[in-house]
Amino acid sequence: MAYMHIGKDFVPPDVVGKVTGRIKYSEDYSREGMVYARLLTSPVPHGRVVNIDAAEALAMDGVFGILTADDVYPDGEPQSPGLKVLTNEPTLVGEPILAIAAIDEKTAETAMAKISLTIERLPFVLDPLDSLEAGGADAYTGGNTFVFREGFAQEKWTTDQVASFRSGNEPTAEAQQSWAYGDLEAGFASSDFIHETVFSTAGYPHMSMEPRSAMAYWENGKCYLHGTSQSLSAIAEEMAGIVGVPLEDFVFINEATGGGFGQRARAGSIPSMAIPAKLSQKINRPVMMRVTREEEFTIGGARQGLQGWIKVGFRANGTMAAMDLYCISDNGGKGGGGDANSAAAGVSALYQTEAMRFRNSSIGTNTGHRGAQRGPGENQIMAIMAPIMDKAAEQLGVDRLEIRKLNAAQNGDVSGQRSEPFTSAYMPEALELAAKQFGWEEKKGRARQTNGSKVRGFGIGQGYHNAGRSGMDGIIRLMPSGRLQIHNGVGNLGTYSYASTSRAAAEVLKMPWENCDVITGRTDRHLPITSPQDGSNSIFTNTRTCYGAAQDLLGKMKEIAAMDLGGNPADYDIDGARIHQIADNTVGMSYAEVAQRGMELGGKYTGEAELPEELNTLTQLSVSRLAGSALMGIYHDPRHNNNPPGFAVCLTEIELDKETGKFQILDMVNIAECGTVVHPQGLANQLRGGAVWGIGLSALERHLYDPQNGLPASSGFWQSKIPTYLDTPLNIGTGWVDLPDPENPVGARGIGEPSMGSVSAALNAAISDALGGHLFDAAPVTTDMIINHLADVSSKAVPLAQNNFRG
Amino acid sequence: MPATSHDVMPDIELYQPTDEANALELASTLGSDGWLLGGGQDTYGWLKDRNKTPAAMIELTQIDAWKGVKEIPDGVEIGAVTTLSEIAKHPLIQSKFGLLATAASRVASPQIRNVGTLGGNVAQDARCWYYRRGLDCYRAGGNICYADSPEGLNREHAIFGASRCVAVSPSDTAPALVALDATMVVASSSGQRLIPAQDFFVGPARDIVNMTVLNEGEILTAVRLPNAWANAEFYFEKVADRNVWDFALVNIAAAIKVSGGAIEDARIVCGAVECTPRRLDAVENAIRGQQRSEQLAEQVASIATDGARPLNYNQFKVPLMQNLVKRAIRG
Amino acid sequence: MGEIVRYKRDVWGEEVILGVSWDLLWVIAVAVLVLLAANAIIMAALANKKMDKPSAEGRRVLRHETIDRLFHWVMAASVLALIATGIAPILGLRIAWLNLHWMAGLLLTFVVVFHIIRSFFWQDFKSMILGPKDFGEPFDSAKKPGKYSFEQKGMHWAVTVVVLAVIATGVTLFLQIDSPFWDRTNSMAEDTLGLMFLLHGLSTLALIALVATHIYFAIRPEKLFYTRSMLSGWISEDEMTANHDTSRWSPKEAD
Amino acid sequence: MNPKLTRRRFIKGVIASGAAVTSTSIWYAANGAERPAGSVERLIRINVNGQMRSVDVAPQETLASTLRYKLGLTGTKLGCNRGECGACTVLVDDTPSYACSVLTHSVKSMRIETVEGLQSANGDLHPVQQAFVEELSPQCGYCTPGQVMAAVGLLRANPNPTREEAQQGMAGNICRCGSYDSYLNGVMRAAQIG
Repeated sequence: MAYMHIGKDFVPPDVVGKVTGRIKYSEDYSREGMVYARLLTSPVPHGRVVNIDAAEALAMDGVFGILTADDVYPDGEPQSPGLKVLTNEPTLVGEPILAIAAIDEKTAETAMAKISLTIERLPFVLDPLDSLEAGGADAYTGGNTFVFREGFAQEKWTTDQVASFRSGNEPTAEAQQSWAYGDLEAGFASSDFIHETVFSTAGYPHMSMEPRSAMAYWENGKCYLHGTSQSLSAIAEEMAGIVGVPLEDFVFINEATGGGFGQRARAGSIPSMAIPAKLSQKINRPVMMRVTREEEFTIGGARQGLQGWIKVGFRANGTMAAMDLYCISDNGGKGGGGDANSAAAGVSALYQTEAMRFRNSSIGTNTGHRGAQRGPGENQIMAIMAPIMDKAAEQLGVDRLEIRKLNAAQNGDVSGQRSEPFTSAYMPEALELAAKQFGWEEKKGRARQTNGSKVRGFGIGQGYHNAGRSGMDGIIRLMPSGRLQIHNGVGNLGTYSYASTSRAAAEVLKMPWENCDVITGRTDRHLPITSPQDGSNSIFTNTRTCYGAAQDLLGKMKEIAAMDLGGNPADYDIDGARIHQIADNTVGMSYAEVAQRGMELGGKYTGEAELPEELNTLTQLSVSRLAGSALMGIYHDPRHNNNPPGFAVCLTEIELDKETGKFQILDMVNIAECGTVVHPQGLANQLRGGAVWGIGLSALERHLYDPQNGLPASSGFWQSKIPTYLDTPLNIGTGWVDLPDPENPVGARGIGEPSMGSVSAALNAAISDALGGHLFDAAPVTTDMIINHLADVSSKAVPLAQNNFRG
Repeated sequence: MPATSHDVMPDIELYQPTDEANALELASTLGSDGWLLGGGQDTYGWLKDRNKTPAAMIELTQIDAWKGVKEIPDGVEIGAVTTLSEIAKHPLIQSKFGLLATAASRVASPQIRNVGTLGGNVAQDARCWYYRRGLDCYRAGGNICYADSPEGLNREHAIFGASRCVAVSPSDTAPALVALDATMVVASSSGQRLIPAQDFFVGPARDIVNMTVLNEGEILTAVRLPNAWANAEFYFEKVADRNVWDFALVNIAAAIKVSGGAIEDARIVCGAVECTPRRLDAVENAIRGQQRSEQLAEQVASIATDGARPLNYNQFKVPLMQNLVKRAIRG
Repeated sequence: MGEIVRYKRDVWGEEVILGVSWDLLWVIAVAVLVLLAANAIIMAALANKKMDKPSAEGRRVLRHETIDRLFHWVMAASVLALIATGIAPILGLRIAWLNLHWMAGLLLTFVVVFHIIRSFFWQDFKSMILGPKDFGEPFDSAKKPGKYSFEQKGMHWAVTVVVLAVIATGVTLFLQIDSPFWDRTNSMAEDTLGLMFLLHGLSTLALIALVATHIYFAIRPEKLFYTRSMLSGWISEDEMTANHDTSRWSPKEAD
Repeated sequence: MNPKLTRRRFIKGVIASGAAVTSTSIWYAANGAERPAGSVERLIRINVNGQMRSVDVAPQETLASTLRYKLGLTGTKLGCNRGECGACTVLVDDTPSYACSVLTHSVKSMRIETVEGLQSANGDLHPVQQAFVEELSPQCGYCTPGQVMAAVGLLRANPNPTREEAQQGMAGNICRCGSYDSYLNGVMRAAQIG
């Protein structure tokens, strides 16, 4: 299909601001009389604040006030998991206890030292298995796990059960969560190769480049909050609730977000933004709270670590007959995270196993709070699975690419707990494209070839994420000037999907892009509700809303044209910013004229009547404030059917030096299967960025918590090991299958998360290949692990420990 | 119980002497209240965290006499506040002492090398994260080591020469200087002393608080590289987790003189395995007079780690160090 | 600065004891010097009134057996080594002191254990018992002691208490560092560890004071024969009768 | 007596008693020491983006702090404030440096360039900026000013780098979005635009 905008590159409106430094992140704002807040955070991994004596600090010159949990929660803190704004019951080191406002940061820090904090220390735990053990400490007051609708509870195994799992056996304790399909026993019985192992993957922090700083002030009863988010409109209502202000009196300003990766999607994952708002209200001055890197580490979220047991059976021809997965998920200090379930759904989707059982127990630890991080679950498990696939291929004598094609998801396939069909799926095509672009057939013979101390390794990886939602709203306006204003609440965090999804509206109206304005950046520009820009959903979800709103507008335009120029609306079409009769295109109106006419007519044309039912509260508010201002397209998106998958395939070649344990990535291609391509440059960026993240997961990144005292070691970039320019390939090849999905009006599905899983999988497989098929059953595989393996050194480290990941 | 996330520079005086005498006098007057400031890349973190609280900084980089590379009768003298970038790119260093040029080019990141100085790189403090977090460990004047214990995170720590503290020498240039048999020129208001690079560093057994033998009031002003090791066969390698920023898991600097096909003399030094750069005398002795070959490399590598005492999580440093020795000898 | 205890922050930022304030070293040094100087002045003043020194000639009686003399000097050497190695880093001397320190400490522990066992079974334990009536001794010049004078018993028991304290705390601290016999653990709570350091430091300070006093008296002219006896084993009969009550101490003749 | 121990204990004592060291004058008063003369003057003039700017700079102030909070040049970002990310990269006499880890006083006699100073007077983007737009190099954009300045510094020193040289030259800048490849494309394109 020939599109005007879809599949074409464009210059997103914010990119010039990014290269000139003019675009503003929350910390770049200032306000007359603004003061600075700093956080006093918990020194202990688990404790209870008994007393706060701030008298001396408050008596200092230049100190304006403090905010404590008692101010935020006058009726007591809610007994629920998740980060609090401030807390008196810290369950991890670094959790904010109070904020202090002063004339500058230095004074605030000095004042902080004068606050006397009395904390009762409580037992803490860093490894879920330690907590599961009878007599092990519980991370939370009231237990080590949270049961939905019931509250905190205690989950314990017998000492033997823990020891047995630790020594590599299938866990025997009953899991908190489980689902299954197919006949597992028959599957294994019919298998010719069965692989069974325990595995562990490390948790690690998001570490977005922009710390989650926020600035707030109050004016005429309204709270203005400059913050950071993955979606302005999805976060607004809940954030207003946390601040304690009616939605109509809350303005959230967020022109640009310095990275989200899952932990700025919902207000609940970033409640710290309420601190400057509350403090500003209390001391009646604008308050800037700059968040430091260490604080960003602590409250910025982290991927869940998984410890688990997996058993996979393959038939002689290479088809996966059965898969049994049991996970212990590290829920960290504040609960939260559903990585294990996504991991299971992911392997089910990618490998189309005939029978599957999934079991999981989620256990808290006094470590960084966990929540969704780019491909939560899927991207860890793919790094474990890919080398197992290669092992099966080797044992069964099947080509490594073929075994993946054999088990690949195709149109008509189903996956997951509910055996839900895909909206469309072209994994074999993606594998083929990747193999072709990479030159798999020509190169694969080089696998395990040595050159001095160096050895080649190849890896094939696949990534998956459920990548599309629906049920959101769209607002667009045709201005009397003839310009199209597309209101979009998707956050601006670097995917450019706030702009690329808006182009679906321009596409419908055949509107030149230079005549379009994307209205975003602050909620008082009146935005419709969007899904949080997480779960790789934006491109699917918000092209639907923008497309729908444009269709609504188009319908109204046709009605107006028919009204004024005669005939039926169906007799009209659009072209060149004009609406005209199909029969005689000289009879028509310019977009400006139709907009002006719409405004004269008012009512439903200007958003003053006949609004779609089920509009979200925020959308209703926005529409009510825009009503009468232009000819409006307003749309509520109905639910879509089936599961829109995002798929990616990566092929890579590495050269691993067996003497240093280091490897270089010689070649890498990362291919997307995400429906119709909407924005090629943006998609390429997702594929490249996902690759860098995949390298981090597979080789570098992990939480480090000192088991002795619960202190985080990886609180800065020094120990967090974000991949650098020199840890990543000189070129990352990209490509896409580009076949439309039927559930999206422009055929698009999401890609952000799968683009990482494909690489974490491929890289782990390549390392394993270079080492002659050795399976680490872990991620990351770090330099020291490779050296230890090659030198036959058995580390004393507990193999399943993920937080203190091999020291 | 104040536990705050400090992040901004607290009030500290700054002195910017432009002549040597003034700097030495300030260093002597201020004593331990004065913090010697080179490029500052190992300074501001300490100060922002308020984990070190000197009253004043004495900036040494405004003193031209302590900057630059110049030829001296017996070799080359490098001013202590010459930046690492300049050293890495300097034609004289590249042509005669390529070992140091390579080592300097592997430090941290380009921007840090642009500002960081040679003096700062060799005099930088331990990188044990417990210590950097500001914990009152032995090195900070306390009575405990958090890293050397069954559960301590000690993957990056020492396999040799530990004495209560198990921190390692973090420098990339220090092993190169020891391998090149450099002389450290140390000045104070009472005069100058010359210290062989090998003796410039001190381990925890002798001094658990400092990493060099510099006394209060003393300033490292220059490093002299003797011609004796100019244009030897050099080998430098750094193995770190990430190829930018990260400190070495193990690094190696070797200078080998070959004449008539046989190794006439050699100096081989490893960093990040001990609190000081570790000179591998036994290996040097074993290879003197031998042909440089794969066979020789294989034979002697294990000598390098005789007496190693790995901790729980750093056993990998033993084979890694052996492998690096092999590579250095193999050439 | 007048503090006795140094504090630090534990791993979670709570204040705990770090150890003794080494400023007390100077306090002890000054106090001991003043005391000993005062004693020296008094002794000098009294010297004129004193009788002639008993003769070292003539029959010799055995005061210390070889093994006990050996014990004494080994102990003395190890204590001096411990003090020297312990103080060196405090004075800022860069020497590798710790291994020497614990080796000397082990030696001290070993000989002290040996001495304790020997004193119970093979030595005249009673001769060292400090009874209530001994306290009259310094005030009654007619009263003479048995084998050991009041001062000697006092010094012995003071040293006993202090050395046992130093050893007990020292061994505890020894367990906190790596040694050829074990790898260290962080098993002791930081506040307990600090308390151990404090007690070790305090007992060290006391020991330094005692050692200084002991050495001072050992080299006092009127007591020098005791020092000689610790070297050679014997004192003369003259010296014995002048200073001891032979009904309470009847040593055998020296070889 | 080891003076280090004394001083340390003093600090601990001060903090423990709740009177943190807030200014050096208090420090010196407590220590009974005379403050040597010759500490830096606060009022200085610095050359930022070709303009001489008068500014009151505390002795310990970092360049990033002066730029952002005194001169309002918020294009220079603080990603870590520890020299571990590169978001604050500026040019000091053409040399890329971390503004968070350089004292303003240390560079007061040098030319300081920030991302705000690159556009020409007529509003044209600098070739690096133009190339970054064309290649859509930035993602979230937070590291972009640092990447731009590192690239400008790199190209001034080496106007026609190989891709490997560009990668080495840019290595001191982290991009959490992982846009390295796109930035390198931008650098190579900028070298062509010249």
